[in-house]
Amino acid sequence: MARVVIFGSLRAFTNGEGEMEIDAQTTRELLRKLATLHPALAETIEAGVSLAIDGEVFKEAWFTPISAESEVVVMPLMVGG
Amino acid sequence: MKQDFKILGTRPIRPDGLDKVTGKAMFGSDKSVTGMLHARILRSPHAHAEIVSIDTSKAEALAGVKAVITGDDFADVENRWARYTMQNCMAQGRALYDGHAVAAVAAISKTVAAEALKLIEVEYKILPHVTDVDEAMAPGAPVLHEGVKARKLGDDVSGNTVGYYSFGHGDIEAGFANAELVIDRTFKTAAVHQGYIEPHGCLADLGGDGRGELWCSTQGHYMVREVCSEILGIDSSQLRVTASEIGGGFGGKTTVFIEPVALKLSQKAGKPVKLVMSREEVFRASGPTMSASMDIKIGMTKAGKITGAHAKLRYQGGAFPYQMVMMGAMSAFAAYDLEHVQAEGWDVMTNRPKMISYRAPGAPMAVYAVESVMDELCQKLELDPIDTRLMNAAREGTKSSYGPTFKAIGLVEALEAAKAHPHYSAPLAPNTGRGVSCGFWFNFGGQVSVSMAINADGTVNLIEGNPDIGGSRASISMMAAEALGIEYDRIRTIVGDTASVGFSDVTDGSRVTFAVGIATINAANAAIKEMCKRAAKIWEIDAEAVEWVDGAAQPSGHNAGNFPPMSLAEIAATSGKTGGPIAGHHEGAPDKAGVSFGVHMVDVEVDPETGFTSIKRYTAFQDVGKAIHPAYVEGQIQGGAVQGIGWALNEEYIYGEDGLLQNPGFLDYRIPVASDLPMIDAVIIEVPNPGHPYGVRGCGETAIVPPLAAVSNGVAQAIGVRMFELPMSPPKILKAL
Amino acid sequence: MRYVVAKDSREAVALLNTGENARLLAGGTDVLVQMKLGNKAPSLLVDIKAIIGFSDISAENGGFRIGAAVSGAEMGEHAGLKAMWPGVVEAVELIGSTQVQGRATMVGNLCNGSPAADAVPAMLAAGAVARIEGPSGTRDMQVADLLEGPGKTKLGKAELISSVYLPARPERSGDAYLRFIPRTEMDIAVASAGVNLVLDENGCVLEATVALGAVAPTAVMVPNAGAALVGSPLEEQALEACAAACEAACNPIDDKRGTVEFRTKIAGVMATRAAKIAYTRAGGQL
Amino acid sequence: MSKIHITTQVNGDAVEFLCEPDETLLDVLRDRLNLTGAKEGCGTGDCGACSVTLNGRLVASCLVLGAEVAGSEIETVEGVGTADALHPVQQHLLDHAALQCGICTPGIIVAAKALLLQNPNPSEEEVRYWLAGNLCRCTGYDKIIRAVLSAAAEMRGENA
Repeated sequence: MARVVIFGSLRAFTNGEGEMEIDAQTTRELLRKLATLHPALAETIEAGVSLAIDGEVFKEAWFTPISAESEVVVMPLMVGG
Repeated sequence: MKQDFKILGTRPIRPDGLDKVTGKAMFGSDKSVTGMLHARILRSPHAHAEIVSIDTSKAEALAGVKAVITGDDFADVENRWARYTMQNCMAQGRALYDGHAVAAVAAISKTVAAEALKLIEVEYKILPHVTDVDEAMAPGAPVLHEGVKARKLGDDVSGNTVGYYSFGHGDIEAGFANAELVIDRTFKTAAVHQGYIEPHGCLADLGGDGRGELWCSTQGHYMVREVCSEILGIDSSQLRVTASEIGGGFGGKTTVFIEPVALKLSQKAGKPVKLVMSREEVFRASGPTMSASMDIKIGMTKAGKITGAHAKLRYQGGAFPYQMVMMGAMSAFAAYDLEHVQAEGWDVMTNRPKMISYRAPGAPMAVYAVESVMDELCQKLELDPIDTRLMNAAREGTKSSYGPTFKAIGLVEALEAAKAHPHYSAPLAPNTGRGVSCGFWFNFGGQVSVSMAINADGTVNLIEGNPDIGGSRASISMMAAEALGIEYDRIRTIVGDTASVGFSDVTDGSRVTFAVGIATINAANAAIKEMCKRAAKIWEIDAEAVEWVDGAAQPSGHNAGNFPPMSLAEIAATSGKTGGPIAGHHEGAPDKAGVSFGVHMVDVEVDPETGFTSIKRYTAFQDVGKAIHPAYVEGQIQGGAVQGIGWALNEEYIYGEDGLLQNPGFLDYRIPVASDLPMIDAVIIEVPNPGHPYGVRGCGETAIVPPLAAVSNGVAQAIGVRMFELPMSPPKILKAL
Repeated sequence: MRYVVAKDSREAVALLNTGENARLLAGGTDVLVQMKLGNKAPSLLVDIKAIIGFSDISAENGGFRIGAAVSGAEMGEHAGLKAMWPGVVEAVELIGSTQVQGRATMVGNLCNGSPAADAVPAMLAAGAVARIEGPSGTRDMQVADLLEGPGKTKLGKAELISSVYLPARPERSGDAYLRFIPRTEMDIAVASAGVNLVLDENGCVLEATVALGAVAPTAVMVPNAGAALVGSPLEEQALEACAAACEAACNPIDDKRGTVEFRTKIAGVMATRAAKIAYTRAGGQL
Repeated sequence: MSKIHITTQVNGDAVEFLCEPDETLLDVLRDRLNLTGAKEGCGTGDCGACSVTLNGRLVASCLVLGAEVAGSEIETVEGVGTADALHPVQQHLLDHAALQCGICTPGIIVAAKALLLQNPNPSEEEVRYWLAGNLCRCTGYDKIIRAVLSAAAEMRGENA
């Protein structure tokens, strides 16, 4: 089970829950399960999010493998200049 | 990770250099075709007004006018972000800021087009406007767009508040309770423009058959294609976009301002249309970045340990919804290893041009505020600013304030280099102060495509899809040469148009050398694999028994066979007989871009009688992972530092009570000139990024983050008074004295 | 719009007198900018650069006459002029970039009527005299008497300035011009001062003229500031009195380039600093 | 509006063109003579990207009318050097990596060449003030100043 961390303001859509465990092999599976678990988050996920998996930031990648020991931080989609 | 490089770290001449020093290079406004028309845009003279009616009949009747368009010529777009982009290019119903486009003309000459603009009659009904972030966020402010307020926000903020973000961990109140000194300050920074010297320019040709050609100055021609085809309702395959040479972008060319207008005019007139912004239009209707109002509270022990940190960032981003304050909230405390931290941010709309990214968008202002408070804490507690930052510095394993746990990073190395540098111990003259600041940027990977062809004469053509904004064709050629094991000048790298190579994201996030580099290395490896196969065929041995060493195929060991190495040129020469052309390509979306930290140090002198600040000495330290072409890496660091100096001292969007921009030109929008500056000493630190085969991190953006606070901290020491507002223009400093 | 090259000043005056919206073109560094920005749309541009004498710097009665089409760069390259009126030359050389210097003229700077024009306070301090050609002939007028208000001079209908005369000067004299700008170059003066001094044999100020720019509707002479310096070897007290007189003479506006408070304070600072330079140039020892 | 016929010399070649009375030299060079090396960054003389020399004098071509240049000698970046015979300023800008986007480069080259003709041994400060009207947003000027100083040294026969 990967440890999923929801960043501050997104917790408004998870009833204040900041951390949870989700069983997923890939980022896509994790995001699907997250959206099912917390339907209020679905809109944000649909609009695009970035994920930090064990410290590395992944932008819009569905099939990045996630291990049971992984820490996944869900963040808004990042942009640059 | 590869360590022994032959080409990386050298300083060859860039492939496009000759064209750029002889005037041959073609930029956005340099292309012309026979029969083309010239276009001009009519812009709102009001900060906020309902467009009651537009009468274009007199303009259309003028001899030489071939097409006139208004917002009515654009059909609705389903995707709301594309719709905002379209409405920013051409107002529909309401003009939302001074300079907002309301109509456009294509005519046989620039003179006729300018004449036609004067004949367009627009009836405006002036509406209340707001340009200040705190006023726009307050309940009761004129609201730019209804129904876009960020979810879950209460009535204490207005409908202009389109985003709310919060990052952090721990319990900040507990953190502050443990502090021996808590400082809580409010800061303001002005909106600043990217200030590229090349105004936006394009040449559009959209035929009646729905096929189009577009030449334009952009940071991403695939982005232009996607956005324009969506706005114009055509298939993206039918619109071929070619990126011209780009005369600076810094984030400001990661969207479109004029391209849909030129395409629509071309479609209506049935002729190619050239559209180039004037400098005044660039200032009034492109860019800028956000202005900010920020509260920063940091608690510290007497020994210098940060016990708690809290940031509240309110960013003003202009006339349409946007999402950028989160980058500020994520960056604010990224340099520190904190147990109790929270950074919150609000995105706010106003009657100003819609913001677009500017180099490390959102980070410089937040870090300015945080690093100012850090400096004040050090000053009050009589602590060394570098030692204190070292004590709190983020390092490998630190759980960052924005969530992820850092891998290998180079902040400690940069701080140690700064501390050991002779600049830090040099004596200071009277009226002079020395400021230090950290800075940070994430860096991105993103989508990328590279196609490489091995020619029969042993040379290599490489096509990539990212506009070369500051020498990337050189660094990409170098990585290709390194990977293939051949000389740099045997490779020609070009930026392909949207029909010649696969999709690539915009040139942003300091991603090009990183992402295109990975794709280039992978493309080279694919070509190498094929070349090994050809050698194996020629030698009649197993392909697995061939390896690639120093630019040549060779048997992997004595058992594999006894053949002399066969060079790339030799394999290429016979490729027609061994199975046809040899190529390699790679398409992907690499991540693991590797964050980058920098530390800047500046000596400033303030004239106590005039408040004039001059930069006397500047040294910038930055972890870049691996510098492919060190001269261009230094150039990125130097350029970023100077943009930050401009932000700190003189650059600002000045609005009057009437909501009109007062300084839309380089005369009164004051970017630094050569005589304002000393040499900028760039010190490259190399802590390899584990996410790249050569250790590369992006380097372009971090450099603009530290200078704001470094300069401000220097001024604080020079005059004994701390400034809480940027720019620190002479009238403000003199008033504070 | 028509473009006409005038052969002589009589033709130029006649063209100005046609009733068209005519503007003169010498260096063009202001009128072409105004046209580009849409602030001015003349129907006739009269180029005066080909008129004989208009491009000359000539010695006259111990002073120098500077033609209306002489560029800043040409003034800066004229050793005799620079030696005699260094303050005026440096004021002209501060207008714009090197590129602008190649074209911009001192007379054009005067005719624009900008309160912030760099050349004007230096010309006022120098006692410069403008030669005016018009429908009723030629006349001379003190530059100080020409100033009217922002964008305005007292030139009559169809009149033009053909040259400016900088008079001969006595021994032990020196002038200087300083301006404050937010950067080191490329800005419009926020406040400026021209100072012209004549010293006696003991190094005391015999005559002093102080003029300020960008702090009133026109550049202004400040007789009290000059008087404060007379009789002094430029000691601190005299300089403070000079600065105070300058501040008292200020009537600036608040705008994007500076506040009333800032411009007022800086005017005094610029005047005292310029006075010190002028004093040294006149042979005084600070 | 009737056009004006002008005969003049650009980069050593005799040229003639027709222009509108209000057309700038920059527009003429770019639109009528297809010399797009000079760039329009501002159109108001503030950025220096359009620098050319007019009878040997450095000017902003956006602040000169096409109609004014009859019988003149104009030099643009296209006339400064050729691919096989670059001017030292061009070569040193390349060697020092003193350009990033390259839009200001033509103006810098024309301006720096003009400086070195009249002052073969400028100080760093003199180079900085001479080039103050040539805005560069990419480089922070450091490498440009170094390149001009080392081009000057080479032209004086030092460090050749």
